[in-house]
Amino acid sequence: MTAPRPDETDIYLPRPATLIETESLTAHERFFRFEMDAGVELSYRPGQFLEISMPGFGECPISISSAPSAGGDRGFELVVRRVGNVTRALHGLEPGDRIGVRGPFGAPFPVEDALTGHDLLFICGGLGLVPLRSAINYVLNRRDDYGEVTVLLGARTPADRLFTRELYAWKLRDDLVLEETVDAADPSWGAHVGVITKLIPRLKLAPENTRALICGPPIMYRFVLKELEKQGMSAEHIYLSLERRMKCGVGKCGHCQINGLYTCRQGPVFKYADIAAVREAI
Amino acid sequence: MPQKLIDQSSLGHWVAALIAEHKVYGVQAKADRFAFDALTEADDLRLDHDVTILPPKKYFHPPQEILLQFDREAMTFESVFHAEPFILLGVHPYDMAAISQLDKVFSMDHRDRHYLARREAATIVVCDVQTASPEVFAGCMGHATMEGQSGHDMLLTLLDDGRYLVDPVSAKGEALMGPLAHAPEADQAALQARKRVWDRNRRQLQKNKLKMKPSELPGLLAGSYDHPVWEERAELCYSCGSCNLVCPTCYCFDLRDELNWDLRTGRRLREWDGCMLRGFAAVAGGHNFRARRADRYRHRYFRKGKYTWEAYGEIACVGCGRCISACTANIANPVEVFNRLLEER
Amino acid sequence: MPSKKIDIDVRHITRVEGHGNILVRARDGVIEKTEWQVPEAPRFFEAMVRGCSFQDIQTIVSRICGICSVTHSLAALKALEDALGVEVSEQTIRLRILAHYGEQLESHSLHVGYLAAPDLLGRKSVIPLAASHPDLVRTVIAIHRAGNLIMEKLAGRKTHPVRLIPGGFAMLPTAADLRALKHELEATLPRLQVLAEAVAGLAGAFPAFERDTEYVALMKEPTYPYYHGDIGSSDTGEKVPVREFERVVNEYVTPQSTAKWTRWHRESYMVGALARFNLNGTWLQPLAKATAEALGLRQGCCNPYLNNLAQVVESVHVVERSLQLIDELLSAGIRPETPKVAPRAGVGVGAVEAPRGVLFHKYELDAKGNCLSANMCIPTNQNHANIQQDLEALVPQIIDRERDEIRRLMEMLVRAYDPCISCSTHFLNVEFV
Amino acid sequence: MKPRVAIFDFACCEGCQLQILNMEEELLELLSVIDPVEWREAMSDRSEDYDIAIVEGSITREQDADRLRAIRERAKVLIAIGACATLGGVNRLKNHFPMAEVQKIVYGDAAAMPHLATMPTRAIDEIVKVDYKVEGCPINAQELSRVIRALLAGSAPATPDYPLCVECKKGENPCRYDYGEICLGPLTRAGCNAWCPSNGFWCFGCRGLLDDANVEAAEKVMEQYGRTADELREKIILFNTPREPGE
Ligand SMILES: Cc1cc2nc3c(=O)[nH]c(=O)nc-3n(C[C@H](O)[C@H](O)[C@H](O)COP(=O)(O)OP(=O)(O)OC[C@H]3O[C@@H](n4cnc5c(N)ncnc54)[C@H](O)[C@@H]3O)c2cc1C
Ligand code: SF4
Ligand code: SF4
Ligand code: SF4
Repeated sequence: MTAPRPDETDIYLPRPATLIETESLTAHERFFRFEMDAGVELSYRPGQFLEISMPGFGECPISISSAPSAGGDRGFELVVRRVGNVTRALHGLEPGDRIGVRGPFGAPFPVEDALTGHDLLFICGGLGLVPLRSAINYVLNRRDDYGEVTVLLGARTPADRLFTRELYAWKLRDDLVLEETVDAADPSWGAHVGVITKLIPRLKLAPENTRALICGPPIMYRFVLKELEKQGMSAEHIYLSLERRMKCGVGKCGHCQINGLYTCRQGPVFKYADIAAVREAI
Repeated sequence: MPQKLIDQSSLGHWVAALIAEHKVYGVQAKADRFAFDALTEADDLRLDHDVTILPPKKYFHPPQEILLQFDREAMTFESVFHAEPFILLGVHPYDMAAISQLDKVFSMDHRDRHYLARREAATIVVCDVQTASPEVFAGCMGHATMEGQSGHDMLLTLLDDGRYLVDPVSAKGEALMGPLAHAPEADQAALQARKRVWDRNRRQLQKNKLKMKPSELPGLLAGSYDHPVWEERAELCYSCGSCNLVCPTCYCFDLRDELNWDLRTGRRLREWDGCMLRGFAAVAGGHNFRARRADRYRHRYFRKGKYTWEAYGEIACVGCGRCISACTANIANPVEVFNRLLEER
Repeated sequence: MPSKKIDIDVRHITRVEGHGNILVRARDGVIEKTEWQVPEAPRFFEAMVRGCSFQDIQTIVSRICGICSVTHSLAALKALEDALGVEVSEQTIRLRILAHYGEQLESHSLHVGYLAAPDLLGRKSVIPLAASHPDLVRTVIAIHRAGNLIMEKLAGRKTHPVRLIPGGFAMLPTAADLRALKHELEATLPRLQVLAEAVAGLAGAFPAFERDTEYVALMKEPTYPYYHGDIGSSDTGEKVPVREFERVVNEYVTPQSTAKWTRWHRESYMVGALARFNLNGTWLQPLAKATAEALGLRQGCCNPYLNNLAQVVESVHVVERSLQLIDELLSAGIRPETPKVAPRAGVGVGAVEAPRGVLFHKYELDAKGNCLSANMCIPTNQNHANIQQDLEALVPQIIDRERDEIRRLMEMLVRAYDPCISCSTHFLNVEFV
Repeated sequence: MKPRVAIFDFACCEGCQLQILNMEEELLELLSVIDPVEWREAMSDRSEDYDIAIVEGSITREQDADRLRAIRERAKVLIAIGACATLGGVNRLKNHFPMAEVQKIVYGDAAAMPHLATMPTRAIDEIVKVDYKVEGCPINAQELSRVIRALLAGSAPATPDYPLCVECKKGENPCRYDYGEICLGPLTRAGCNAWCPSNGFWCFGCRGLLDDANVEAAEKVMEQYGRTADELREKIILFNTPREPGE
């Protein structure tokens, strides 16, 4: 152990950022674009998260939804579901308002190494699209580095779909396959109805060359993984982003442990092979 | 460094001199138990204590502390560090071992300046155990003495002849030696006498007997995830977290904000938390990743015997026995659980 | 000329503890009705404690009243110890008395400073006083805090004590606690002088109303007792042992009344600070005596409005006595004691002086120490008949004044008694006109 | 504009309101951010126009239930303070007896008079919707202060959902079980900083039992201390008499 250096950063000290743009996506979810103060850059990777401070209300981990650009970024995008104190306060912000930011934290999707050159299958349940959108856009920005790109998307109802304009744009691309399903449709719904797992067998997967990236509600993983295994995919080629209760974001507070693993440090993105035997993981 | 031999009355004078010049915390009686508290009278120091209700970790990782102050209009945050130097008198070797574990936790990777500032400000005087507590098993865990351990600044040992061997082991420890300049130096006989105290403590601090080497625990637990003991014992568990909170190696915490009356400025607090508490792993939407008492009960033992080993190379139990007496349901004894796993492997 | 009609109907008089109503109906100067009513919801404590263990009784009955919870606990403990044949140590008695002084100081300063002072200064509450008389308000707060601090250090908290248990204390104060208290109380004496001077300056605001009254309080010469003593009356020299309190209070239910009333030698009697002062004033501490003189308060006073002055005098007295007690305790040293109380069957009575007057508790226990029956007779109940008598005497003297003024003087009179209506273990519920 | 706050009381000892006055100097700070418009114990002002109603006490008569409903109608936010309001308090002990008997015990022969009618004690949320609760008998002024500051800032104050032992341990108290006493700490909602055990006395549960209080475990554990499940239940009912008889 060595003494703290006066110039060493305080890992709990947020840095201010300003809200540039915000938009309601659904009844409960809102989109935000923030910018760090001039001179401050975040260098983040897809799949990482930030600890967002609303002082007086608290702090909570939120995934970065934007794709990083080549250098560092001042700006970043979030999507926040209103569930409690911090998230409710965030929903009350207007452009020009400020927040505190710590991070980025956590292990990203290996978009730069393990994923390059492969077919990519993104499986997003509900809010799971939020971190995966960062990876999807990252890939689309470097489309030639990857093989086939398929995005499976599940939502509870059509009204719960996030980023509808962006989804429409993806739909129009011929270098990306987007398949959507909802649990409960309304009369205007033209795509699939039912659980997201049902979409998997319909894909013409090349299991050897495919890499899957998954994020969704806790109950989704087990069924999706079973289906992917059935399709012959190896646990080595599946990446999951997991959510846990989290306070510090830096591997101290203990809340996010999955058995012995810290979601904030070894995760939130895990290779399935690394956690297949970890009992609390899935 | 000079090791000195002093009698009880010189010890008293020395402590009085320390109190006069420094902020000193020492073990004192609390009702019919013991606790670390600010020391104002040398006579109040109880080096003969068996165990303190809370471990000395409270001086490095307090039950509640302010991490930051903020102003939500200006959106400014200011770190609050506590760096006032202090002396901690009477830490037992097993508690020192636990502090060394916390040192690892808070200095690996993301370094925690709040912890480190308090730690840096401390001069730790360890005292060899004079009275074994009813539940202690530090002897089984390898933490009955300071042999092979470090992190402290000075070691006091009461020898059988009633004198104390004062052994400064760091520059900070040596700085406390001033008033003892004229005390006689410890000779070989005294060091031998200390060895005897250590040998005796290794044998005596085994009120509960662990039937295996601590290093076998990770392997034992690896095969015990589905053992019936978790369900059986957790039936009586209150999920009260007492076993977490009194543990010298537990460090989990919560963060919380509080506003001042101006509703603009406030502070971010860090508070002890515990993995045995029901909401510890609950997330928005109501999902709880360890919803059942048995899930949480098992998690604690796995953290003690396996997970912390994997992350830091340490068994997160030093054998202080505090959780055993703190558990009102009498189900938190790690030795009982580990021995049973061994027997029913 | 239309006939002058006065209808006063104060539903829930404010700045008192609990709910009370004042009702006056007069036609052309003829008073048809003057009534003091209590619509407080009854709580039935005597029923609630039945079957409860002697160990839990003080926990329950301290909840009779938030403002005199230490007093209720002490009355209960004395009664229970009487029933169980337990003698407590001298140290316990000293510490209990000290805790009890804390409550007197807290309650009196609350009453004089927060509840009555607005009347004297023509305000509706203490809140505007914070702006108009900030120094006075801060002085009152500091005095009030000192009273609370005594209770916190001795009884464990400001309200509903937890350290006061049968046989002694669940936890004792440390010498450091007592020294800190001493420090605070020494600073309180000059603050009380400031308060006394302020009150003296407002003496003109107290109405000059007198009615010959029987005063009742605990007496134990040569002391000014709150914890010890027999029951004495200003009407006779007789001293009635506490065990025979039922002979004094003579509780009765009147058809027109809202509560069980009490009477001894006359239609009604008064308990509280003024009663204690009239009976025991000779034994006040020197500064308290000087304060009484400065306030112009003399023994034999029968103006109920001046109960507030007696409260100020008593505040000084309890601080002086507390300082002495603390010195005695510190020089004797606090001895660790573990109360050990064994259950047995018996009946016991306990009496102490609440800030508002003498309080009686009586319990009958079975062999296991569980409560078979209970009776509590609280000071405000003992004062109700007297409030009624005072109002009946007051109204004819002021009936020619403006309606609001009549109302104000009546409210102020009731408030002077510092009634503690939520203590209403006995109160009945009435239909209103 | 400062929120208009009114404070009301029903059957109780008014000790919780007293805790507001006991805030001492901090009371002045409270008054700088709220506008008290009615508070019978401390003020003569009255108002029917308020944003926040703070309600103390339990409901024991039909006319009080009506008054409470009227308060609820007018208030945007209703905060129940103290065990009487949140649980029924000690007042609920009387629910163990038939009401006629309760009246008889206290009033004797007069008990039959119609104006003595009383009904089983109920907590505030058994009559109207309660937005926030500040538990305890009495409440802890620090907690009320925190709740009010959070509310004024727009945050939803939460009560801990873990047992009192957490705070008791943080306070480094010797455990009451070490002295053979029955402490309700393991079953009781924290939030008071283990007020009673910190003063050498057992917890009697005035903050209410936890949603997942392991009462069955406690009943079994009693044996280890030479006590009985009945003794435990006698302690529990002091403040936690079940809402419906036999519940
Ligand atoms: C790595 C990671 C990434 C996340 N990304 C997003 C995202 O992009 N968008 C989004 O809307 N949400 C995201 N979340 C979830 C988000 O952190 C929680 O919804 C948020 O903490 C709730 O905070 P609150 O103050 O509004 O709610 P609170 O008022 O604190 O509590 C409401 C509920 O949330 C639970 N909760 C409290 N703290 C946490 C926590 N730290 N983590 C999870 N649950 C908690 C409580 O148990 C309670 O049930 C992410 C969580 C993690 C761990
Ligand atoms: S697990 Fe128990 S015995 Fe081991 S260090 Fe923690 S409190 Fe002490
Ligand atoms: S101390 Fe005992 S009852 Fe409490 S959480 Fe730990 S194991 Fe469970
Ligand atoms: S005294 Fe009560 S609250 Fe404290 S630890 Fe023991 S059981 Fe829990």
